[in-house]
Amino acid sequence: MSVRVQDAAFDAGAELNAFSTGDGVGAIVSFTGIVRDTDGTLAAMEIEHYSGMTERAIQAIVDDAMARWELQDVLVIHRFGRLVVGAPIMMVATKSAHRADAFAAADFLMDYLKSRAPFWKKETTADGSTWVAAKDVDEDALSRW
Amino acid sequence: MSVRVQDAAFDAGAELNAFSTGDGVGAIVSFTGIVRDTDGTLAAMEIEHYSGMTERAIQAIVDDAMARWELQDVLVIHRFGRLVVGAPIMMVATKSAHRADAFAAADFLMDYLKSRAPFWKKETTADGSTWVAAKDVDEDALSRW
Amino acid sequence: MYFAWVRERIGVPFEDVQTTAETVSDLVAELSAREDRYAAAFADVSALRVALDQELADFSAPLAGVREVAFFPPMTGG
Amino acid sequence: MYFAWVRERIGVPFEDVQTTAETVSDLVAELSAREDRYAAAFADVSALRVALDQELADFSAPLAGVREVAFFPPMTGG
Repeated sequence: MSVRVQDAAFDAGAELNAFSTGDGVGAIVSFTGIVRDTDGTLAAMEIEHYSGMTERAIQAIVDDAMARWELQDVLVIHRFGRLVVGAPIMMVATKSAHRADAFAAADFLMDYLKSRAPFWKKETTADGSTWVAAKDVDEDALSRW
Repeated sequence: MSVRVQDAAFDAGAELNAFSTGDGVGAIVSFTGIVRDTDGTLAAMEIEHYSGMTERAIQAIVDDAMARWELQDVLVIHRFGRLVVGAPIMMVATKSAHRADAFAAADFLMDYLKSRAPFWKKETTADGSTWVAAKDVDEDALSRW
Repeated sequence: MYFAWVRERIGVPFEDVQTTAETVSDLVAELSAREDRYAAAFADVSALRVALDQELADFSAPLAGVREVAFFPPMTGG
Repeated sequence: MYFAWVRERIGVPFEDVQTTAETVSDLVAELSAREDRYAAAFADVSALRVALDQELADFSAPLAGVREVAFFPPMTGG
Protein backbone atom coordinates (compact mmCIF):
# COMPACT_ATOMS: atom_id res chain seq x y z
CA MET A 1 0.00 0.00 0.00
CA SER A 2 1.06 3.57 -0.51
CA VAL A 3 0.24 6.66 1.57
CA ARG A 4 1.52 10.04 0.47
CA VAL A 5 0.98 13.39 2.20
CA GLN A 6 2.46 16.11 0.05
CA ASP A 7 2.20 19.75 -0.97
CA ALA A 8 3.04 18.97 -4.60
CA ALA A 9 0.30 18.59 -7.19
CA PHE A 10 -0.28 15.11 -8.63
CA ASP A 11 -1.69 13.62 -11.82
CA ALA A 12 -4.71 11.51 -10.86
CA GLY A 13 -4.84 9.72 -14.21
CA ALA A 14 -1.17 8.76 -14.12
CA GLU A 15 -1.59 7.58 -10.51
CA LEU A 16 -4.61 5.48 -11.50
CA ASN A 17 -2.73 3.81 -14.33
CA ALA A 18 0.33 3.11 -12.19
CA PHE A 19 -1.96 1.63 -9.52
CA SER A 20 -3.94 -0.54 -11.96
CA THR A 21 -1.25 -3.08 -12.75
CA GLY A 22 -0.58 -6.40 -11.08
CA ASP A 23 -1.67 -10.03 -11.16
CA GLY A 24 -5.21 -11.03 -10.36
CA VAL A 25 -6.56 -7.50 -10.33
CA GLY A 26 -10.19 -7.35 -11.34
CA ALA A 27 -11.65 -4.17 -9.92
CA ILE A 28 -10.22 -0.73 -9.24
CA VAL A 29 -12.21 2.06 -7.63
CA SER A 30 -10.82 5.56 -7.36
CA PHE A 31 -12.02 8.73 -5.73
CA THR A 32 -10.61 12.13 -6.59
CA GLY A 33 -11.49 15.24 -4.61
CA ILE A 34 -11.17 18.54 -6.44
CA VAL A 35 -11.09 22.09 -5.04
CA ARG A 36 -14.64 23.22 -5.66
CA ASP A 37 -15.78 26.77 -6.17
CA THR A 38 -19.36 26.44 -4.91
CA ASP A 39 -20.56 29.96 -5.69
CA GLY A 40 -17.88 31.39 -7.95
CA THR A 41 -16.08 33.40 -5.27
CA LEU A 42 -13.29 31.08 -4.14
CA ALA A 43 -9.81 32.50 -4.75
CA ALA A 44 -7.83 29.71 -3.13
CA MET A 45 -7.94 26.96 -0.56
CA GLU A 46 -5.32 26.34 2.07
CA ILE A 47 -5.02 23.00 3.81
CA GLU A 48 -3.32 22.77 7.17
CA HIS A 49 -2.33 19.42 8.56
CA TYR A 50 -0.72 17.88 11.62
CA SER A 51 2.50 16.47 10.27
CA GLY A 52 3.30 13.15 11.88
CA MET A 53 -0.19 12.46 13.16
CA THR A 54 -1.53 12.73 9.60
CA GLU A 55 0.56 9.83 8.34
CA ARG A 56 -0.25 7.74 11.45
CA ALA A 57 -3.97 8.43 11.20
CA ILE A 58 -4.14 7.61 7.48
CA GLN A 59 -2.11 4.44 7.97
CA ALA A 60 -4.49 3.32 10.73
CA ILE A 61 -7.50 3.93 8.48
CA VAL A 62 -5.86 2.01 5.62
CA ASP A 63 -4.99 -0.88 7.95
CA ASP A 64 -8.60 -0.98 9.09
CA ALA A 65 -9.82 -1.11 5.47
CA MET A 66 -7.34 -3.89 4.60
CA ALA A 67 -8.62 -5.90 7.57
CA ARG A 68 -12.29 -5.42 6.69
CA TRP A 69 -12.18 -6.15 2.95
CA GLU A 70 -10.29 -8.36 0.56
CA LEU A 71 -7.97 -5.81 -1.00
CA GLN A 72 -4.84 -6.21 -3.06
CA ASP A 73 -3.68 -2.66 -2.61
CA VAL A 74 -4.67 0.79 -1.41
CA LEU A 75 -3.41 4.19 -2.52
CA VAL A 76 -3.98 7.41 -0.59
CA ILE A 77 -2.60 10.78 -1.69
CA HIS A 78 -3.57 13.91 0.23
CA ARG A 79 -2.19 17.36 -0.41
CA PHE A 80 -1.66 20.23 2.02
CA GLY A 81 -0.74 23.87 1.52
CA ARG A 82 -2.22 26.29 -0.98
CA LEU A 83 -4.45 24.84 -3.72
CA VAL A 84 -6.18 26.55 -6.59
CA VAL A 85 -9.74 25.95 -7.82
CA GLY A 86 -9.98 22.84 -9.99
CA ALA A 87 -6.83 21.25 -8.53
CA PRO A 88 -6.98 17.74 -7.11
CA ILE A 89 -6.93 17.80 -3.29
CA MET A 90 -6.66 14.13 -2.70
CA MET A 91 -7.15 10.70 -4.18
CA VAL A 92 -7.99 7.27 -2.88
CA ALA A 93 -7.80 4.07 -4.90
CA THR A 94 -8.58 0.47 -3.99
CA LYS A 95 -7.73 -2.68 -5.88
CA SER A 96 -9.47 -6.01 -5.41
CA ALA A 97 -10.47 -9.18 -7.18
CA HIS A 98 -14.08 -8.21 -6.42
CA ARG A 99 -15.87 -4.97 -7.20
CA ALA A 100 -17.99 -4.92 -4.04
CA ASP A 101 -14.85 -4.93 -1.88
CA ALA A 102 -13.18 -2.23 -3.96
CA PHE A 103 -16.27 0.02 -3.76
CA ALA A 104 -16.95 -0.47 -0.05
CA ALA A 105 -13.32 0.08 0.93
CA ALA A 106 -12.95 3.28 -1.12
CA ASP A 107 -16.19 4.65 0.32
CA PHE A 108 -15.05 3.75 3.85
CA LEU A 109 -11.60 5.30 3.34
CA MET A 110 -13.16 8.58 2.18
CA ASP A 111 -15.53 8.74 5.14
CA TYR A 112 -12.73 8.20 7.62
CA LEU A 113 -10.16 10.41 5.89
CA LYS A 114 -12.72 13.21 5.88
CA SER A 115 -13.40 13.10 9.62
CA ARG A 116 -10.43 11.35 11.21
CA ALA A 117 -7.30 12.48 9.36
CA PRO A 118 -5.98 15.79 10.75
CA PHE A 119 -6.50 18.16 7.84
CA TRP A 120 -8.26 21.52 8.02
CA LYS A 121 -9.45 23.49 5.02
CA LYS A 122 -9.45 27.28 4.89
CA GLU A 123 -11.20 29.05 2.03
CA THR A 124 -10.16 32.48 0.80
CA THR A 125 -12.55 34.73 -1.12
CA ALA A 126 -12.51 38.46 -1.84
CA ASP A 127 -14.25 38.88 1.55
CA GLY A 128 -11.48 37.17 3.50
CA SER A 129 -10.65 33.73 4.82
CA THR A 130 -12.81 31.25 6.72
CA TRP A 131 -12.14 27.80 8.11
CA VAL A 132 -14.44 25.22 6.59
CA ALA A 133 -16.78 23.83 9.26
CA ALA A 134 -17.10 20.10 9.68
CA LYS A 135 -20.50 18.80 8.62
CA ASP A 136 -22.69 16.64 10.85
CA VAL A 137 -23.44 14.52 7.80
CA ASP A 138 -19.74 13.63 7.54
CA GLU A 139 -19.55 12.58 11.17
CA ASP A 140 -22.81 10.65 10.81
CA ALA A 141 -21.42 8.84 7.76
CA LEU A 142 -18.97 6.99 10.03
CA SER A 143 -21.83 5.13 11.70
CA ARG A 144 -22.43 3.27 8.44
CA TRP A 145 -19.32 1.16 9.00
CA MET B 1 -22.71 12.27 -20.50
CA SER B 2 -20.67 9.95 -22.65
CA VAL B 3 -21.31 6.28 -23.50
CA ARG B 4 -18.81 4.41 -25.65
CA VAL B 5 -19.00 0.78 -26.74
CA GLN B 6 -15.82 -0.08 -28.61
CA ASP B 7 -13.37 -2.83 -29.45
CA ALA B 8 -10.38 -0.50 -29.16
CA ALA B 9 -8.31 -0.39 -25.99
CA PHE B 10 -8.53 2.77 -23.90
CA ASP B 11 -6.33 4.57 -21.39
CA ALA B 12 -8.24 4.71 -18.09
CA GLY B 13 -5.96 7.38 -16.59
CA ALA B 14 -6.27 9.68 -19.59
CA GLU B 15 -10.04 9.17 -19.56
CA LEU B 16 -10.20 10.00 -15.84
CA ASN B 17 -8.24 13.21 -16.33
CA ALA B 18 -10.35 14.31 -19.31
CA PHE B 19 -13.48 13.60 -17.26
CA SER B 20 -12.27 15.45 -14.15
CA THR B 21 -12.50 18.98 -15.48
CA GLY B 22 -15.38 21.43 -15.24
CA ASP B 23 -16.87 24.02 -12.90
CA GLY B 24 -18.18 23.05 -9.51
CA VAL B 25 -16.80 19.54 -9.60
CA GLY B 26 -15.98 18.25 -6.14
CA ALA B 27 -16.00 14.47 -6.29
CA ILE B 28 -15.12 11.97 -8.97
CA VAL B 29 -15.50 8.22 -8.54
CA SER B 30 -14.20 5.81 -11.14
CA PHE B 31 -14.39 2.08 -11.55
CA THR B 32 -12.11 0.16 -13.88
CA GLY B 33 -12.64 -3.51 -14.66
CA ILE B 34 -9.56 -5.45 -15.73
CA VAL B 35 -9.32 -8.86 -17.40
CA ARG B 36 -8.44 -11.06 -14.45
CA ASP B 37 -6.54 -14.29 -14.58
CA THR B 38 -7.99 -15.98 -11.52
CA ASP B 39 -5.86 -19.11 -11.53
CA GLY B 40 -3.10 -18.34 -13.98
CA THR B 41 -4.57 -20.25 -16.91
CA LEU B 42 -6.44 -17.58 -18.85
CA ALA B 43 -5.12 -17.06 -22.37
CA ALA B 44 -7.67 -14.50 -23.51
CA MET B 45 -11.16 -13.22 -22.97
CA GLU B 46 -13.69 -12.59 -25.69
CA ILE B 47 -16.66 -10.32 -25.13
CA GLU B 48 -19.72 -10.67 -27.32
CA HIS B 49 -22.35 -7.97 -27.29
CA TYR B 50 -25.70 -7.15 -28.85
CA SER B 51 -24.91 -4.12 -30.96
CA GLY B 52 -27.75 -1.62 -30.83
CA MET B 53 -29.37 -2.99 -27.70
CA THR B 54 -26.09 -2.46 -25.82
CA GLU B 55 -26.08 1.29 -26.39
CA ARG B 56 -29.80 1.55 -25.57
CA ALA B 57 -29.47 -0.49 -22.39
CA ILE B 58 -26.46 1.48 -21.14
CA GLN B 59 -28.15 4.78 -21.93
CA ALA B 60 -31.24 3.71 -19.97
CA ILE B 61 -29.09 2.75 -16.98
CA VAL B 62 -27.22 6.09 -17.16
CA ASP B 63 -30.51 8.02 -17.40
CA ASP B 64 -31.74 6.16 -14.33
CA ALA B 65 -28.58 7.08 -12.39
CA MET B 66 -28.84 10.73 -13.44
CA ALA B 67 -32.45 10.80 -12.18
CA ARG B 68 -31.61 9.18 -8.85
CA TRP B 69 -28.54 11.18 -7.87
CA GLU B 70 -27.21 14.69 -8.27
CA LEU B 71 -24.61 14.13 -10.95
CA GLN B 72 -22.77 16.54 -13.19
CA ASP B 73 -21.62 13.90 -15.63
CA VAL B 74 -21.30 10.18 -16.26
CA LEU B 75 -18.81 8.29 -18.39
CA VAL B 76 -19.23 4.68 -19.48
CA ILE B 77 -16.75 2.86 -21.71
CA HIS B 78 -17.21 -0.85 -22.39
CA ARG B 79 -15.10 -2.90 -24.75
CA PHE B 80 -16.04 -5.96 -26.77
CA GLY B 81 -14.00 -8.40 -28.84
CA ARG B 82 -10.80 -10.12 -27.82
CA LEU B 83 -9.05 -8.84 -24.69
CA VAL B 84 -5.79 -9.95 -23.13
CA VAL B 85 -5.12 -10.48 -19.42
CA GLY B 86 -4.48 -7.20 -17.61
CA ALA B 87 -6.32 -5.10 -20.21
CA PRO B 88 -9.10 -2.79 -19.08
CA ILE B 89 -12.52 -4.21 -19.99
CA MET B 90 -14.61 -1.24 -19.03
CA MET B 91 -14.74 1.92 -17.03
CA VAL B 92 -17.41 3.94 -15.28
CA ALA B 93 -16.91 7.42 -13.85
CA THR B 94 -19.29 9.76 -12.06
CA LYS B 95 -18.87 13.41 -11.26
CA SER B 96 -20.77 15.28 -8.56
CA ALA B 97 -20.55 18.14 -6.12
CA HIS B 98 -20.99 15.53 -3.37
CA ARG B 99 -19.00 12.38 -2.77
CA ALA B 100 -21.95 10.29 -1.55
CA ASP B 101 -23.77 10.82 -4.86
CA ALA B 102 -20.68 10.03 -6.90
CA PHE B 103 -20.05 6.80 -4.96
CA ALA B 104 -23.64 5.57 -4.97
CA ALA B 105 -24.13 6.28 -8.68
CA ALA B 106 -20.91 4.53 -9.72
CA ASP B 107 -21.79 1.49 -7.60
CA PHE B 108 -25.32 1.44 -9.07
CA LEU B 109 -24.04 1.78 -12.64
CA MET B 110 -21.67 -1.16 -12.17
CA ASP B 111 -24.40 -3.39 -10.72
CA TYR B 112 -26.73 -2.66 -13.62
CA LEU B 113 -24.11 -2.79 -16.37
CA LYS B 114 -23.04 -6.19 -15.05
CA SER B 115 -26.50 -7.76 -15.22
CA ARG B 116 -28.55 -5.64 -17.62
CA ALA B 117 -26.23 -4.59 -20.45
CA PRO B 118 -26.05 -7.29 -23.14
CA PHE B 119 -22.42 -8.42 -22.91
CA TRP B 120 -21.25 -12.00 -22.55
CA LYS B 121 -17.75 -13.04 -21.54
CA LYS B 122 -16.02 -16.12 -22.87
CA GLU B 123 -12.77 -17.28 -21.33
CA THR B 124 -10.17 -19.23 -23.24
CA THR B 125 -7.60 -21.40 -21.49
CA ALA B 126 -5.36 -24.22 -22.72
CA ASP B 127 -8.34 -26.54 -22.03
CA GLY B 128 -10.68 -24.68 -24.33
CA SER B 129 -13.28 -21.95 -24.13
CA THR B 130 -16.15 -21.50 -21.67
CA TRP B 131 -18.85 -18.88 -21.33
CA VAL B 132 -18.67 -17.13 -17.99
CA ALA B 133 -21.79 -17.95 -15.95
CA ALA B 134 -23.77 -15.12 -14.39
CA LYS B 135 -23.52 -15.10 -10.62
CA ASP B 136 -26.54 -15.04 -8.32
CA VAL B 137 -24.72 -12.48 -6.22
CA ASP B 138 -24.69 -10.09 -9.20
CA GLU B 139 -28.42 -10.46 -9.76
CA ASP B 140 -29.06 -10.10 -6.03
CA ALA B 141 -27.01 -6.88 -5.98
CA LEU B 142 -29.72 -5.17 -8.03
CA SER B 143 -32.16 -5.44 -5.13
CA ARG B 144 -30.01 -2.94 -3.21
CA TRP B 145 -31.26 -0.08 -5.37
CA MET C 1 -31.02 -13.28 -32.92
CA TYR C 2 -28.94 -15.54 -30.69
CA PHE C 3 -26.00 -14.69 -28.50
CA ALA C 4 -23.25 -16.47 -26.57
CA TRP C 5 -23.86 -20.22 -26.06
CA VAL C 6 -27.41 -19.95 -27.40
CA ARG C 7 -25.89 -18.80 -30.70
CA GLU C 8 -23.33 -21.61 -30.59
CA ARG C 9 -25.96 -24.31 -29.96
CA ILE C 10 -28.32 -23.07 -32.63
CA GLY C 11 -25.41 -22.51 -35.00
CA VAL C 12 -26.38 -19.13 -36.48
CA PRO C 13 -26.24 -15.59 -35.06
CA PHE C 14 -29.56 -14.63 -36.62
CA GLU C 15 -32.24 -15.86 -38.96
CA ASP C 16 -35.54 -14.78 -40.43
CA VAL C 17 -38.47 -16.64 -38.91
CA GLN C 18 -42.08 -16.34 -40.06
CA THR C 19 -44.32 -17.38 -37.22
CA THR C 20 -47.89 -17.18 -36.01
CA ALA C 21 -46.75 -17.70 -32.39
CA GLU C 22 -48.58 -15.34 -30.06
CA THR C 23 -45.99 -15.17 -27.29
CA VAL C 24 -42.28 -15.75 -26.81
CA SER C 25 -43.05 -19.08 -25.13
CA ASP C 26 -45.11 -20.15 -28.15
CA LEU C 27 -42.19 -19.28 -30.43
CA VAL C 28 -39.77 -21.27 -28.26
CA ALA C 29 -42.11 -24.28 -28.43
CA GLU C 30 -42.44 -23.93 -32.21
CA LEU C 31 -38.66 -23.73 -32.79
CA SER C 32 -37.93 -26.55 -30.30
CA ALA C 33 -40.33 -28.84 -32.17
CA ARG C 34 -38.63 -27.99 -35.45
CA GLU C 35 -35.06 -29.23 -34.84
CA ASP C 36 -32.94 -30.74 -32.07
CA ARG C 37 -30.50 -27.83 -32.01
CA TYR C 38 -33.32 -25.48 -30.94
CA ALA C 39 -34.62 -27.98 -28.41
CA ALA C 40 -31.09 -28.18 -26.96
CA ALA C 41 -30.70 -24.41 -26.79
CA PHE C 42 -34.15 -23.89 -25.27
CA ALA C 43 -34.11 -26.92 -22.95
CA ASP C 44 -34.07 -24.73 -19.83
CA VAL C 45 -35.65 -21.35 -20.49
CA SER C 46 -35.08 -20.33 -16.87
CA ALA C 47 -31.41 -20.05 -17.90
CA LEU C 48 -32.32 -17.74 -20.80
CA ARG C 49 -33.28 -14.13 -21.29
CA VAL C 50 -35.25 -12.66 -24.16
CA ALA C 51 -35.32 -9.19 -25.69
CA LEU C 52 -38.08 -7.89 -27.97
CA ASP C 53 -36.95 -5.07 -30.24
CA GLN C 54 -33.90 -4.62 -28.01
CA GLU C 55 -35.78 -4.36 -24.71
CA LEU C 56 -35.69 -7.12 -22.09
CA ALA C 57 -39.03 -8.92 -21.90
CA ASP C 58 -40.76 -11.90 -20.29
CA PHE C 59 -41.38 -15.21 -22.05
CA SER C 60 -45.10 -14.55 -21.67
CA ALA C 61 -44.83 -11.29 -23.65
CA PRO C 62 -46.89 -11.05 -26.89
CA LEU C 63 -45.05 -11.00 -30.22
CA ALA C 64 -47.58 -8.85 -32.08
CA GLY C 65 -45.75 -6.02 -33.84
CA VAL C 66 -42.32 -7.23 -32.74
CA ARG C 67 -39.66 -7.22 -35.46
CA GLU C 68 -36.55 -8.43 -33.59
CA VAL C 69 -36.46 -11.25 -31.04
CA ALA C 70 -33.18 -12.10 -29.29
CA PHE C 71 -32.39 -15.05 -27.02
CA PHE C 72 -29.31 -15.13 -24.82
CA PRO C 73 -28.00 -16.27 -21.44
CA PRO C 74 -27.92 -13.88 -18.45
CA MET C 75 -25.54 -11.01 -19.14
CA THR C 76 -22.00 -11.05 -17.81
CA GLY C 77 -20.66 -7.61 -18.60
CA GLY C 78 -18.79 -5.22 -16.36
CA MET D 1 0.15 22.19 19.59
CA TYR D 2 -2.71 24.12 18.04
CA PHE D 3 -4.21 23.87 14.59
CA ALA D 4 -6.60 25.83 12.36
CA TRP D 5 -8.64 28.49 14.17
CA VAL D 6 -7.48 27.25 17.57
CA ARG D 7 -3.94 28.14 16.51
CA GLU D 8 -5.08 31.51 15.20
CA ARG D 9 -6.91 32.41 18.43
CA ILE D 10 -4.07 31.33 20.68
CA GLY D 11 -1.56 32.95 18.37
CA VAL D 12 1.15 30.27 18.31
CA PRO D 13 1.35 26.87 16.57
CA PHE D 14 2.98 25.21 19.57
CA GLU D 15 4.48 25.95 22.95
CA ASP D 16 6.11 24.20 25.87
CA VAL D 17 3.80 23.95 28.86
CA GLN D 18 4.79 22.57 32.26
CA THR D 19 1.68 21.44 34.06
CA THR D 20 0.49 19.33 36.93
CA ALA D 21 -2.95 18.95 35.32
CA GLU D 22 -4.14 15.36 35.57
CA THR D 23 -6.48 15.33 32.57
CA VAL D 24 -6.97 17.22 29.32
CA SER D 25 -9.94 19.06 30.87
CA ASP D 26 -7.74 20.16 33.79
CA LEU D 27 -5.15 21.49 31.32
CA VAL D 28 -7.85 23.38 29.40
CA ALA D 29 -9.07 24.97 32.67
CA GLU D 30 -5.51 25.88 33.65
CA LEU D 31 -4.71 27.53 30.32
CA SER D 32 -8.11 29.29 30.13
CA ALA D 33 -7.49 30.83 33.55
CA ARG D 34 -4.08 32.02 32.44
CA GLU D 35 -4.96 34.33 29.53
CA ASP D 36 -8.01 35.49 27.58
CA ARG D 37 -6.75 34.09 24.27
CA TYR D 38 -6.86 30.57 25.74
CA ALA D 39 -10.26 31.21 27.28
CA ALA D 40 -11.50 32.36 23.86
CA ALA D 41 -10.07 29.33 22.07
CA PHE D 42 -11.37 26.86 24.66
CA ALA D 43 -14.75 28.57 25.25
CA ASP D 44 -16.66 25.64 23.71
CA VAL D 45 -14.71 22.40 24.04
CA SER D 46 -17.55 20.49 22.38
CA ALA D 47 -16.34 22.18 19.16
CA LEU D 48 -12.79 20.93 19.76
CA ARG D 49 -10.86 17.71 19.41
CA VAL D 50 -7.74 16.69 21.27
CA ALA D 51 -4.90 14.33 20.39
CA LEU D 52 -2.42 12.91 22.89
CA ASP D 53 0.88 11.87 21.34
CA GLN D 54 -0.80 12.00 17.92
CA GLU D 55 -3.77 9.80 18.83
CA LEU D 56 -7.32 11.17 19.20
CA ALA D 57 -8.39 11.18 22.84
CA ASP D 58 -11.19 12.33 25.14
CA PHE D 59 -11.01 15.44 27.28
CA SER D 60 -11.26 13.18 30.31
CA ALA D 61 -8.08 11.31 29.32
CA PRO D 62 -5.15 11.41 31.80
CA LEU D 63 -2.02 13.33 30.83
CA ALA D 64 0.44 11.15 32.73
CA GLY D 65 3.33 10.23 30.42
CA VAL D 66 1.99 12.29 27.52
CA ARG D 67 4.59 14.38 25.71
CA GLU D 68 2.53 16.03 22.93
CA VAL D 69 -0.96 17.49 23.33
CA ALA D 70 -2.75 18.97 20.32
CA PHE D 71 -6.01 20.92 20.18
CA PHE D 72 -7.91 21.51 16.96
CA PRO D 73 -11.40 21.79 15.46
CA PRO D 74 -13.09 18.76 13.86
CA MET D 75 -11.15 17.64 10.79
CA THR D 76 -12.23 18.70 7.32
CA GLY D 77 -9.99 16.68 5.02
CA GLY D 78 -10.93 14.67 1.97
